[in-house]
Amino acid sequence: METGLAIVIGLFFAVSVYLMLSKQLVRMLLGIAILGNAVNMSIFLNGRLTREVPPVIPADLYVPAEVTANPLPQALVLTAIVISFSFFAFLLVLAFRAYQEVGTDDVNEMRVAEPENDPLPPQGY
Amino acid sequence: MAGSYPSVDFSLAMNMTPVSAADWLVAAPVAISLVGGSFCLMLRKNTASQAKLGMIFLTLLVLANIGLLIRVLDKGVITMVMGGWLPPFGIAFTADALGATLSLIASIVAFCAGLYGAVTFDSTGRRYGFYPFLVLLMAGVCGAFLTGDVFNLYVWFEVLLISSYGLLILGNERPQLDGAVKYGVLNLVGTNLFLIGTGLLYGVFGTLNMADIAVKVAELDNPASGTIATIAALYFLAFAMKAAAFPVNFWLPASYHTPNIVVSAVFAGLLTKVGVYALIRIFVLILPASREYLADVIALVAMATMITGVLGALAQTEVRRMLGFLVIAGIGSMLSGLAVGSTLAISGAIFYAVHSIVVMTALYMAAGVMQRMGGSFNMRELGGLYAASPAFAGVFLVLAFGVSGLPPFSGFWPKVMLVDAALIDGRGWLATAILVSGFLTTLAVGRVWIFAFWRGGPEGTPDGTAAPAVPASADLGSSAMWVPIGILTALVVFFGLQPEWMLELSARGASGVIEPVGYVRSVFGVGQ
Amino acid sequence: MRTVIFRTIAPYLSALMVLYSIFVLLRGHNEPGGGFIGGLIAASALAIFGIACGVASVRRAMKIHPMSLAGFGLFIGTLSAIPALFQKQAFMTSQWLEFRFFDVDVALSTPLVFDIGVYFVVVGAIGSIALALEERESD
Amino acid sequence: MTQAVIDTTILAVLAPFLAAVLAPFATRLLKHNAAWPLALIPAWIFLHFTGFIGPVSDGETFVASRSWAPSYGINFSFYVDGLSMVFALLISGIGTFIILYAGGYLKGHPQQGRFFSFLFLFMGAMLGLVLGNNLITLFVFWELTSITSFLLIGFGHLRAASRRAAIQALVVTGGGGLALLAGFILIISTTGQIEMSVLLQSPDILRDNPLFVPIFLLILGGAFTKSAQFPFHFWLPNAMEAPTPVSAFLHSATMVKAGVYLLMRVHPLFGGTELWTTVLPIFGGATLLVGTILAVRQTDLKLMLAYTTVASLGLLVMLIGTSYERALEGAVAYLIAHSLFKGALFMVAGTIDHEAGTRDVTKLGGLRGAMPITFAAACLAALSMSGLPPFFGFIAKEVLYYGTWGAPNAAMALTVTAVVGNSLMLVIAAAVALKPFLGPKVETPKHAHEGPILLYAGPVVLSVGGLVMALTTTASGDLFVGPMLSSLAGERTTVDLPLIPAYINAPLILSIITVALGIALYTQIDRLRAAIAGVLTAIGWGPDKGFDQFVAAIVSGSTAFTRVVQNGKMQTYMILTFLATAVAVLAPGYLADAWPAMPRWPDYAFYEWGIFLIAVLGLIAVLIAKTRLTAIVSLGIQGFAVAVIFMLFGAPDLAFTQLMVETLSVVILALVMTRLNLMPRDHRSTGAAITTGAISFAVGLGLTLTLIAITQQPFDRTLSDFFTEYSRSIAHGRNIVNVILVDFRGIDTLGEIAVVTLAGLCVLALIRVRAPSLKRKEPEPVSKPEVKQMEAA
Amino acid sequence: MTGLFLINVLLALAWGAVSGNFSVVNLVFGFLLGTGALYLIREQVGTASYFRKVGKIVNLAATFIYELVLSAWRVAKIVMRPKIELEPGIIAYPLTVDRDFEITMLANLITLTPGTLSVDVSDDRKILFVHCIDVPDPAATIDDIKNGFERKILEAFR
Amino acid sequence: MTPLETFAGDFLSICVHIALGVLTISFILIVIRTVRGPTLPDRVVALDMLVAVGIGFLAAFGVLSKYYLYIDVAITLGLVGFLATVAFARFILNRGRAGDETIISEVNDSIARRKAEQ
Amino acid sequence: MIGAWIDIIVGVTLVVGALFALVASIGILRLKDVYMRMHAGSKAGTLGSGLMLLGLALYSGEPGIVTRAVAGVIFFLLTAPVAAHLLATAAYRVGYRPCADTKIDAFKPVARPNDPAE
Ligand code: NA
Ligand code: NA
Repeated sequence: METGLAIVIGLFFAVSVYLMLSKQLVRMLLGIAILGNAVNMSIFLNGRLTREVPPVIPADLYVPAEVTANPLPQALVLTAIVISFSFFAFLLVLAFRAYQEVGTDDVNEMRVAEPENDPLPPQGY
Repeated sequence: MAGSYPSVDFSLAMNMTPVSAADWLVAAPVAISLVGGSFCLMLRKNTASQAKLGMIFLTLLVLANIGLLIRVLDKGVITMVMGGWLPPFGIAFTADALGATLSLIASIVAFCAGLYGAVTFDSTGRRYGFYPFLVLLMAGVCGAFLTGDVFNLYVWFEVLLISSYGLLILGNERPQLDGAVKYGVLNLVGTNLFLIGTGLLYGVFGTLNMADIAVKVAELDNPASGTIATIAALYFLAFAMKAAAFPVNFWLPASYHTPNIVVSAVFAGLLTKVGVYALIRIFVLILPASREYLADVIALVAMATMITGVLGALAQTEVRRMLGFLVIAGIGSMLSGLAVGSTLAISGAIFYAVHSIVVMTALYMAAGVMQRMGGSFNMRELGGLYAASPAFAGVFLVLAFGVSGLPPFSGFWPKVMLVDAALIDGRGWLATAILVSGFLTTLAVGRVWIFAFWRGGPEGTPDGTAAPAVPASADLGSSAMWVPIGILTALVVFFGLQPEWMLELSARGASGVIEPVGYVRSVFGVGQ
Repeated sequence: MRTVIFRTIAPYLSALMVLYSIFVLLRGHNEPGGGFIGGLIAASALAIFGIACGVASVRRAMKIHPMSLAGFGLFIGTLSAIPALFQKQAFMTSQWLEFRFFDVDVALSTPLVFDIGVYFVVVGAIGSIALALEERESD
Repeated sequence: MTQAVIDTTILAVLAPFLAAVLAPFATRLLKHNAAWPLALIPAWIFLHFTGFIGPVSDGETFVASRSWAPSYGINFSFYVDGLSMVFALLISGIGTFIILYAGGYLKGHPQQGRFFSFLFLFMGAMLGLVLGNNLITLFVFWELTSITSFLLIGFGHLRAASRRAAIQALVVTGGGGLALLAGFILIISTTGQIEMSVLLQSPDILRDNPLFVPIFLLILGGAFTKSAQFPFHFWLPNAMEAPTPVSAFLHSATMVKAGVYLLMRVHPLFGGTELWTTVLPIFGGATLLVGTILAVRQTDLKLMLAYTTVASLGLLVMLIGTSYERALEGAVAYLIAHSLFKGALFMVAGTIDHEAGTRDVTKLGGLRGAMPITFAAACLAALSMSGLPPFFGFIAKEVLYYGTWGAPNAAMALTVTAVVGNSLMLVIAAAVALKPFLGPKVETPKHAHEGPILLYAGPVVLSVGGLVMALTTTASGDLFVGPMLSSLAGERTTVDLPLIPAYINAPLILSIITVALGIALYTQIDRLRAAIAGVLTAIGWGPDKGFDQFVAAIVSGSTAFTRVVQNGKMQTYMILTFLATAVAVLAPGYLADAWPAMPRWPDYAFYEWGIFLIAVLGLIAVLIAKTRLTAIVSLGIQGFAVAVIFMLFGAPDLAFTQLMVETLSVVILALVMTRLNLMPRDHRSTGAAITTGAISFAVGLGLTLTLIAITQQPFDRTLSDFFTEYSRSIAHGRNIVNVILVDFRGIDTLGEIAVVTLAGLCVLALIRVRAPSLKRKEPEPVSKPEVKQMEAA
Repeated sequence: MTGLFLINVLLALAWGAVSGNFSVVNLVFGFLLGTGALYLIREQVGTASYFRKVGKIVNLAATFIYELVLSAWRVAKIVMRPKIELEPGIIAYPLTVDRDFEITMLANLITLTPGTLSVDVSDDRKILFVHCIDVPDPAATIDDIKNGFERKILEAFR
Repeated sequence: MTPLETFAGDFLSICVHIALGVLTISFILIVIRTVRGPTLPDRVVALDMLVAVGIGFLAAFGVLSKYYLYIDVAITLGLVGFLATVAFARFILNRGRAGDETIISEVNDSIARRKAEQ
Repeated sequence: MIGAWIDIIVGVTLVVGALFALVASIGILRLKDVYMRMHAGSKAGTLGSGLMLLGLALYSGEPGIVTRAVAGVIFFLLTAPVAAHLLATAAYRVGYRPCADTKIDAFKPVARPNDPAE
């Protein structure tokens, strides 16, 4: 059962990497968003798949009557989702501010911190 | 529903032995940082008391870390499983000599940065978070050093990372934003690789506790087989990115010179070293077979990192950018210890990490003073600093020799240990690279010295004369700037003259990860 | 975006969403939900309110700055881990206070406090982001 | 050795460091007269070491040791034998007068206190070096001499030449030091011994070592650079940028002899091997000739002396390289003699410079009347240097000729080299010591007269010392040369140094030839100088120039290299990063041939396939989106599909959160994008698309294969079973995921909310703070009237 | 009216809080209890009309649900036609209601019902612009709304 | 188990599957519209619709799995779908007024289409 | 007995709801301009998903689920028209033209008074 999702996840990874290899910052950000999903799904998949049964104990029981979906990866993914969302929000605003101040969203042309025509270091003594 | 629960044997799930308040020292660094950070946040409008409060919590943090280290040295590895659950179910915080030492040094650096930042950050910088970022950064750093759970390690890495983002962009100058884009994206990719690896590790072993994984890996027939090796490779890549090892070091030179100088100082001291720490923790404690499997790759990376670092440093005109490359060179040295993997090598790497934390932070802070004195970070525009302040020149010189690994300063001992370990391991090239990178480092910092300090003034000053003194910045007299530099420089000298403490600590740290019996026993109790 | 229709209905929707978010928060321990999702819903409510009625009115309504709220959330989240110290238990060991109140079982616990902390953090931080962006939009 | 002596010896080594701290205060208090009390410290050290003379000459050796870094086997350990004792005496003895001299020479200099400090630091380092027993301790002091020398050479730092000389010395000697360190570490790691005294007890310990050659070469690297052997000699003359006391102390009498000291020290371990007797004489001889020839060319007094120092060092190395006992004896004697006369001559040169205002020998003359004491001292020292009786230099030369003449290999070559070198040294001695004083008085920049006692005490005492040692030749032999030679030989050896040769032998004849040749050459000195200058101009290159080229090449090479690897282009960084990722996920599996088994066709329900399809369609939509706006909307689709996938596999909380987060992401994207004016297309050339596509595919493939391989294995659900078991019964929660989040793994969540909080603060800091430098600019792409208009909407 | 409703909701929440149970059932129960409480104090706070209007509101709701189903069905029929031939248009609907709350409600109800979609309200709040998917006779459409939702809203809320 | 109950059970099962199938087809149609556009508002409408269909899918899935707690997810979905649409509407308005190239060119295309059809 | 009938009703509800959703999707695909597509989305879509949600509530038989489902449906009914309105007005004001079949346009003089007549 896991194989199919593994392939889908692989596609997610591939697409996210392809987008992150773009020159345009916004496309890179889209890639990062997809990367987050890919990573989250891969953690989820690593805990193996169980159909439908949520890891919630029915109100009248103390332990679930049947095998539930693996709760631990879900908790991990929840944490990871939140974190990657926070990062995404930050990077997005950062991209926007960088675009505003640097004037481009082509990452190869963002050369303020590492200017292109940097003078040679001083020679002599 | 209360009272109607079936009787449960709590002892099957929870640790029933009382936990002493002293054991809470394991959690204290993180707790103090979080409480401190949140306090600062709640006071965001009141920037003056924010600084005071931040310093109070940073002081507490240092004290807690001192207490923790003393206790670790006294009792050996100590573990507390959060929430009182039995390991490996709850998240274990395990303090061993390695973690406690690094945690202490890091907190000292943060304390120094807090003091220094009081001068370099105006009230806007404080309102928009210098102290919360710094204090919460320490939650991430200390958490990473102390946690015994791989996923939790990821979480602290992220805390650290997002704090660093905040620190990096404080001020919003154009180079900062540009640098932050590169720093941000590349580091995020790094943490994601780490997370992928962690997920895969969980998929293989069904557990996240480091000690538990270490035991399970050791039980495998082929502990560096296909999937494990893939995980190891991913981890290596991820932490190599964090540590800024070649060829994934780009983010560091692209960003470290852009923020407020105290931020650069904190970054140079702490960020990459957490990556190195993680490499040691993961590859020596958990996946030793994979470390051996990757040893040649690591050695190659180490060499390339050292050389890239020093060559990069030599290619710079700007002091901060040069220092960034020196950080990278230092990482290469630490990686060489990992490549060798013997007790000596790992303790060398640990010692080097401590040295590098102290000396790089101090150097960036010194660069800040240079800028205030000479009006620039650019070697061409600097000059006459020796005459301006001989005391400061002396401090810089100590740091410069320290970073070059010259005796009798802190960098010397780990270099000797690493060279020794590499030679014993038959890796002459690695030893050569360590020595050559030290040599070229001397040249690089020596150039700064001769241009900025010895030369009479900026480029173009006639030979043999001193340029008119640059009007000193008003803040130069502030002890808040001198005290931190003084503390760190004193450490550089102290570790150089009296290396025994650090030698012993790093040896204990190294043997603690190489022979993880004590670690595992501490996590699972003596019974297992 | 401040059309009559939207402006009229947005406060109700926001109130409803906040209500729903609290509901989601409080039931999280037993059903899907919890502080994080609750917080996101509440933050969405702030965003809607802000888009429809302007950020200034949200800020007036909230009284305290969302970032301080987030700080408070983090604070009580951390604080909830401390009581265990006095019970000689490990950091974050949950403490339960259960009692019957007018024939209803009430369970106050540190995990609940913690989850509320999470809620505040998310409302504060995400709300702060949304409002800040919205504010820039209309400055 | 009693505890008190041990303690005092260690104190003696550390005393100069203490003095270095005191010196600035003393100088502030007493001005230049601080030299007097300060000189008491080296004098006391000298006295302390004289206490060893007796026992050492009786063949005793001493080890004083204090634990330093015991966990690494490093002790603060000192070894006193003939070799180190003589060096310690030279350092402290000459040092005493150097301090006095410095008091006079730098009188009134604002940084005189600092200068004293540096000198004392150096003195301590040098003492530690020669006495150091523990290899690491020895190395520490070795490097300290380089560092202090750097500071002293750069004392006149406002001059570029001074800075250049300082960094040059640091680079050359520091670089050599690294080789030495490597050599030492190899010794430690292969023999397990770290104390020199222990190593010396088993002299064959290294000869049988498989790493003998590298160890030897590395140690040679250290010694040759420090002792300015050709082709590393160039830094030493440049070091004459330092004030004269420094030249006298470091660059003639002591530091430059450190390399020679080291060779002498390790002679019992390496000496006599083929490598040793081949390499050392060649380099030593070459250095001797190069040094003397270049010395003749100079007109600056200090430079002339500096080149002869190079030559002398070459001579010493050559002699040591023979491993022939008489040659070693000659080396020892010459070393002592050289320290005395060269120290004196440097001080004389300094005094002349100080008083007359120039050091150019062609512009000096007739000073004898104005500076009689200095002239006398100069004469004595020059005679010793010339190898004329009755000076110790003569004795030394006799013995060394004896050594070369009788050397087992290449005796003729050695002898000829020595004769030529010595005769040229005579020329220089005459030029330095006689030329400025004799002849008609020449007008000098300053009106010359005798300096204060501080200036002439040193030259007088040292030059007289050369005479006294010769006159008390038996005692000199028994107390100094003999013990020192014993150290070299590795066994107790006595010497017999004749002041007057008993009969006419080869050395005497060689001496006569030397003197004759020297006088002949001196008469032709101007022509000689011109000839050498002509040759050198014709060659046009030397290692000194090479150094500049080396530094320039390193800097520009580094720049070129760095511009390639750190090219400032984010895309390059990303490509390399993901290339590394692709390797990381594919290579281990490929190497281990550990691909997963062929999976079965997965048994999904049609709606599950449908959701997968939507996810993939969403991805493709993002990918092919022509505009970023379309891409954002499409992003919503894949996010939505991911949420549904979570739901299908029993994760309502995840689906819940994913939906919220995905929507808020889109909302924030939309909020942010309102302000962005973007290029609508993804510019990627076909080639770039193929490359980046291949990398992406490789990453995806590798991770898919890994995931399949892992999920094909059985899974250990212990952790989740535990959580399921106790979620309700102990943790009072039915939603296991939530209980994990707030209780079982609550600390993860604690970190997570810290991240969220910080992200909020980060965004605030990004949006609210405007950089001071950017405040004036109006960068908004949206023009103001339009904003107003949409407010009205 | 609105204030009362909010008070009622607050009462419901208060109930939920004291009962320690925030299940929907409990809140609804709390809401009902709150309504009862308000009823008891109707003379003091003037809630009498509140209960009179409930009937009208129920009437409105019923109309709405009917219209909604009808609307969905019509749209279904339209889109399933082999060839879609429609005469869409945006008409200006002159509003009778003038309170924001009523305008909003009317506009939303119009959107949810067949073939009409409120695009916007004019700045003077006199005209509602309605997009109709098929409007051969604008006047008839306007009449439908006038006599349908708008009248019922006036009845329910005035 | 009465025959009616048996039938009802089977009927429900079939209906659930039919519903899921129909919804899956709807999803795909909506995705097609999203990809095809041609304008940004078209895509937003499609996304909004996707959310609506998603709610139905959740309901059907709840019946299929008998886990009713998915209903909360559905409610939330309704909530956030609205949010996204509002954000996009706002985006379109502000960007369009600011003269965003993409939107202007889409508008021009819509004018061209209108002209072409007349 | 009751259960069986409930099953059947639920089944029918689900299928009908799904069909409405499908119809809406087809509408989104087939209708000519964005304004007409909005009709499909905000009516058929809402009705379809609402219906299915009520089906789930009915099926569960738990009062808590029913109230939540009803609350959810009310929520959609409150939000869907607002979203449609915002999107429509934004699209129109920015200048997205309705299709050529749109003969009557009373909004244009108000929303885009400066546009030339077409
Ligand atoms: Na609990
Ligand atoms: Na909707």
